[in-house]
Amino acid sequence: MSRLIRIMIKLAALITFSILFLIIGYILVKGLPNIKPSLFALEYTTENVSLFPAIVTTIIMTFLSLMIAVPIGIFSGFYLVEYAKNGNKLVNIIRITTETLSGIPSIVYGLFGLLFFVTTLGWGFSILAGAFTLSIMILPLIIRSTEEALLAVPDTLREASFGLGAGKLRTIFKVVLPVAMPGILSGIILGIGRIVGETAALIYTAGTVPKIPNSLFSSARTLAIHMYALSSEGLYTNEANATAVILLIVVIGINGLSSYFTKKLLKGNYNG
Amino acid sequence: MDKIKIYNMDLYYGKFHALKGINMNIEEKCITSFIGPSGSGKSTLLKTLNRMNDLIDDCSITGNIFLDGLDIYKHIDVNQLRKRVGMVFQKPNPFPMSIYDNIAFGPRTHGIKNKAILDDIVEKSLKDSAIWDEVKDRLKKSALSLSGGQQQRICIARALAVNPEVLLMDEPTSALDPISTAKIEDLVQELKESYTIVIVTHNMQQAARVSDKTAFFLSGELIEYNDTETLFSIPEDKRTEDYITGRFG
Amino acid sequence: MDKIKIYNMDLYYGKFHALKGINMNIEEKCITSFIGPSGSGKSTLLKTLNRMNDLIDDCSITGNIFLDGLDIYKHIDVNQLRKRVGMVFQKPNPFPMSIYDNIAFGPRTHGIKNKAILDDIVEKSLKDSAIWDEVKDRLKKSALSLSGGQQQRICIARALAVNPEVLLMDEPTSALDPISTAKIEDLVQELKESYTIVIVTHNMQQAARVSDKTAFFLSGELIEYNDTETLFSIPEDKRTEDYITGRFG
Amino acid sequence: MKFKFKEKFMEIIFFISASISIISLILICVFMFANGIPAIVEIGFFKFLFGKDWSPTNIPPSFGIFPMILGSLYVTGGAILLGVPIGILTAIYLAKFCPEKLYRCLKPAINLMAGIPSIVYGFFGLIILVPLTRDIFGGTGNSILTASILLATMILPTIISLSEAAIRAVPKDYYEGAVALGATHERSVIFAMLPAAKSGIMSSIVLGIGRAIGETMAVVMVAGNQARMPNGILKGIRTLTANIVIEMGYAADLHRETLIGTGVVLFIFILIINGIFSVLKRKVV
Amino acid sequence: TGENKAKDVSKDNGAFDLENEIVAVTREEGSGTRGAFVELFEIEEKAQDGTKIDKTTKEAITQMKTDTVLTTVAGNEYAIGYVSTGSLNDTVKAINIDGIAPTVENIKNGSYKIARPFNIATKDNLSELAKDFINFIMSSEGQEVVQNNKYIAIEENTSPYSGNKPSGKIVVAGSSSVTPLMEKLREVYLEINPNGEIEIQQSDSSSGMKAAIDGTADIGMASRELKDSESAELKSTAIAIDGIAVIVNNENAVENLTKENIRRIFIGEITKWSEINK
Ligand SMILES: Nc1ncnc2c1ncn2[C@@H]1O[C@H](COP(=O)(O)OP(=O)(O)OP(=O)(O)O)[C@@H](O)[C@H]1O
Ligand SMILES: Nc1ncnc2c1ncn2[C@@H]1O[C@H](COP(=O)(O)OP(=O)(O)OP(=O)(O)O)[C@@H](O)[C@H]1O
Ligand SMILES: [Mg+2]
Ligand SMILES: [Mg+2]
Ligand SMILES: O=P([O-])([O-])[O-]
Repeated sequence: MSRLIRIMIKLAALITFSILFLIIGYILVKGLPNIKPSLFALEYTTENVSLFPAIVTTIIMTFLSLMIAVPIGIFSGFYLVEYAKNGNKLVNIIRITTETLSGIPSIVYGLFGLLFFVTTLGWGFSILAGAFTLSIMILPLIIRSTEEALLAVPDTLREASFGLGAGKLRTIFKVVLPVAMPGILSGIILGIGRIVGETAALIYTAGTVPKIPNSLFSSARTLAIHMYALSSEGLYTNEANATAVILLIVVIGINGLSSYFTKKLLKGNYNG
Repeated sequence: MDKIKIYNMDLYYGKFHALKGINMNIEEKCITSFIGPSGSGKSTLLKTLNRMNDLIDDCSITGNIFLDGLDIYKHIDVNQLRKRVGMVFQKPNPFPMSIYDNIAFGPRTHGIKNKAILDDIVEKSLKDSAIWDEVKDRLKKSALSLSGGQQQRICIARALAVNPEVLLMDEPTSALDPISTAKIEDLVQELKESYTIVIVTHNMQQAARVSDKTAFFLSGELIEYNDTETLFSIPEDKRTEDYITGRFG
Repeated sequence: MDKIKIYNMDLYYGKFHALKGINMNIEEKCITSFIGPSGSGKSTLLKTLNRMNDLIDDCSITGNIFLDGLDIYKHIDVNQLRKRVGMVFQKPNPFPMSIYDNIAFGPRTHGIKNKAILDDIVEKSLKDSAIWDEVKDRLKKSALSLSGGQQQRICIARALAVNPEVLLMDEPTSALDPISTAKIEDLVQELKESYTIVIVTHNMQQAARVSDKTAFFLSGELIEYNDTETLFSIPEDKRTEDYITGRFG
Repeated sequence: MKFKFKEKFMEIIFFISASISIISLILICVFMFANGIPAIVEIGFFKFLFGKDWSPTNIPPSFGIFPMILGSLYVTGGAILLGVPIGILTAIYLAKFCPEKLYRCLKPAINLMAGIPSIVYGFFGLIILVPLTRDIFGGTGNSILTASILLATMILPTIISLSEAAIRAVPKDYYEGAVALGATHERSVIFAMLPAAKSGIMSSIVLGIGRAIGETMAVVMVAGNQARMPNGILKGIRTLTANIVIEMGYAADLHRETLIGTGVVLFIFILIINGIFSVLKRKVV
Repeated sequence: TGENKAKDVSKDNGAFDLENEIVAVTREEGSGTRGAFVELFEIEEKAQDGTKIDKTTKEAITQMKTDTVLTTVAGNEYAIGYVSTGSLNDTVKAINIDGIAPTVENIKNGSYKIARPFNIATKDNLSELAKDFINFIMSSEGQEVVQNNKYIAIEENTSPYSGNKPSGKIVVAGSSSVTPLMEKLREVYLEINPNGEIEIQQSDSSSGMKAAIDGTADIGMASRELKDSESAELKSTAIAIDGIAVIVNNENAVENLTKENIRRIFIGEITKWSEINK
């Protein structure tokens, strides 16, 4: 029995990581030979098909979206778990709605963003419209992972804190949050994944201009859109493959940075 | 003088009637102990005194509890209440942070930031709870690496660090050895000078040793409440007598 | 006859020397109690007997422990060891499942699937741990909804359900009221007929009451180990005497 | 006083955050429903939902999405069947079986997996998986099976990350309790810790299913996208989301609205799945 | 014509097997490429009463982009599909139709008939820069760019560009098929007129038209004819012709198919390569 369990667990892990390394291998084999200096030119032309502006945009887009979605998402999680009474109908409605929305294809978010941010609010195709749309898209993910992480914190810790006369706020920020942070972080990382990999929602909101943006109201394209745009007519397949490699590196970088910052943040919290 | 008055209190967990028509007054600067078999509602009543039951969703309460004449459910801010009415729990529950930060948590909560003052409070609280010598060299280590008994004493130190008026202790020594227990008992006696103390205990010797008044609970009812000496020597109720003489069950 | 032999054992948590040169034999079908102040290493030694310390990363052990003459680190499969040497913990830790499933967990682990047999085991174990009457109507309810004392008795029942040869108990009654405690103590006496029992306790009365042999620990050392009567009446070591007479500190 | 003000103030901030979340979620819903419902009404509820012919550009057009409803069911079902067990087992591996050193490599790898864009998965599927399944199982390769495998791969990071976090959050008391009963490491983890992590694992599955249903860019490349009734897992199929993304770019007027109406159907679809899950969750206490 | 030179070897060694089913790869309903393809091959049946039915077999694999059609056909020996001639590359083989190759000359001289226009659409009150840019596109310089990129120039107006190089900024948005050409046009134009700023938003034909209608874009791009609702508000101009090539896998020996064969393959009447020419 135990052997069977162990074999199954190891087999599953083996499958997961084989597929993963197969994908990474595929990306590298296809992409590495096509990486050349001209891809990193400051300005995009149809000759060099530079992906440099897209790198800059990806980083800006990710952090802007996280800056909007992470606080709102975590705070919403706080509200749902720590403030709203359990069995509260509203909480259940929100929970079900967030989970349901996580299954709506991103193109629907894109069309919504187009109608609301781009047209109604008059922001035009812009990084800002893109970031807001993406934020709405990843909110459910962050809210849910925050909720789960908070629920997993033992109540004895809350009791201890309340018992010392600490208010809710202090209890949440100083006791509960540090314990819950790893869980929240994994939600954030999944969110980053969606931001970095998103295409459909951004085409309709941030646009596809291959330039380094000079304001939040400029249109610009992320690496994923760059790749999509390059590949779609079958004209720049090699460059698209090279972009995938750079995309991987950027994802690793952004993930690393967010883990680093979360750890920093936590350290600060313990001594508060 | 009565520090706390409980008036006609009923408590339900959902439909389960956990406390039934409790009326009792708890005297100021005096040690009151709650005794009774497991499940009789001692912890529940204790928690009600600083409204820790608020945290349990399906817990509903009727009746009134007064602290210094003010209804704790109506006239006192709950955080202020809990600052004034501190608590030590049955299971040790140190925060997952360093020993120092555990003790400093309360004072910091109430606005003390000065490092020197905090250091003093931490040292004093740890000494008072008879654990200073064991941990003084590893104040920066996580409190979770300590043994059960040590953890519980950290929790007592943590409660003392906010200088409460009333101290609620739910079997605070159930995880301690006799020596630490004796120290805590001594400490409790000392604290009596300036604090009102309510202590839940299974150890009738302990109740007899430390407390001035004792309340005996059974199935959610307050069966008998009297001076400790009287209760243990000439109990009025047959059930109390049976319980304290071990003839019970 | 000796069930367990501990030979020249040292245990370190990282660099902290938690147990120092322990040599002792634990007799079969006999109750041995470990006493000593908090942090003296009682729980640590107890855990070593069924290799629960394996779970702690930086814990390293030298010396040997034999169960029925076989080295538990070399000649016995660790899961078989733990089946044979059961354990009840200091903090109640029922699984987050129904009361029934908690008790049935062990038997199921060891291959019992028949519902009728399981039912019998569950009922018998719960009765033996003096909690059957309180929970018989809610066996399908979560064990977490019980009070601390009730939870601990569930854990005792859970340990009994696998029919171990040796039963290690780490302050099993520290969360129980005197009546339940008395029941458990009686039970322990009964179990002695067929099991070897090691019990950690802070309650010297308990140690004196239930155990045949008592070991006194201090700062990781085994100070004195003798028949309970002898140890409590004519302790050989000054430190033991100081401790049991409460003069310690 | 200042203290109370801060408490109240932050509570209001939290409430506003929750409200912003709710409002934006409601806005999306309103947007979908306002655009989608009229089309569904115009076509006729039953004709839309249970019509088997999807020919939006014919004159007169025909808007039946039943094949796509089945398509989504099949592909998502396949992805769940493959992805959920592998995901949970891998999460268990990472949380409880993986050596510390290896973990430090594997964890970022999983995070990376979550960061690979759908279109990269799509190309991987089209170039590697499609020929592979064609050679092994036959058929064209652009099939329900391939789409399920690809989707299963894509939901792995969601399920693994969230389940792993849930398993790690389980207090070690449970594990110790089981081990002390003679249970092996494996048994203790599966039978004592998993139940304690149930809630977190369930929600990882729900989010994974959401991802599977909502995923488009990759599925579109490998599923074949035939808008007809499914006829075998080695044949292609079109999912609801694929239908939206494939045609949205060219659709106008009623056609466009039916596509958003398809989104509404998806929404209700997932709502039902979530409903089933929350009932399950309550039952399995 | 339409003869098969395929090696008829046994199925076992993985060589081309004529008995294998044909895998037809089509584009999505409403794609400009598909619209032109089904119309020109008479796969779409138009009746007098105004009904119009696209009879493309429901078994055809639908891909939503040119590149995935190319990849699918390149990865499947038995596949057949169609793409814009501008996107052809050597991973697949373009076949002759009724003996005529899909070359620029053949499209231009009208012997190869399978082509569709690239359109731009605008509202009435255009900015100076937009007007000037359109003038450039339609000028001989602009049309030369079209031709240099494997598309076919619009014959009419070929007078040279003579603008006043206005400054400003315009947005061009729409079809991804038109975008690569538009990017080239933009680059050449900006060399002539460095004062201007042109942003190209690549999405799809419908979004382009929508953007042009509500003013988010100055010029919309479409790879199809405008819908009635769109042409009510926009004026469209063809800026280039794009040929459509029928493609098969490089392993496939077929070099030439009749128009009728292709029609029957795509409506599902011919399902095996061996059935061709029967
Ligand atoms: N959160 C809860 N929900 C439902 N029932 C509860 C809850 N907490 C306690 N109870 C029940 O209320 C009764 C009283 O519990 P309480 O913890 O007050 O007992 P106690 O006297 O402190 O017992 P012990 O000595 O075992 O700690 C018990 O029957 C218990 O099962
Ligand atoms: N996991 C651990 N890592 C490091 N040190 C530990 C660990 N567990 C226990 N210790 C230390 O080892 C010593 C002995 O601990 P142990 O838990 O055995 O004491 P004990 O006699 O059972 O005390 P108590 O009566 O308080 O339970 C203590 O000083 C404790 O701080
Ligand atoms: Mg209690
Ligand atoms: Mg101990
Ligand atoms: O088929 P199109 O992408 O050219 O419209």
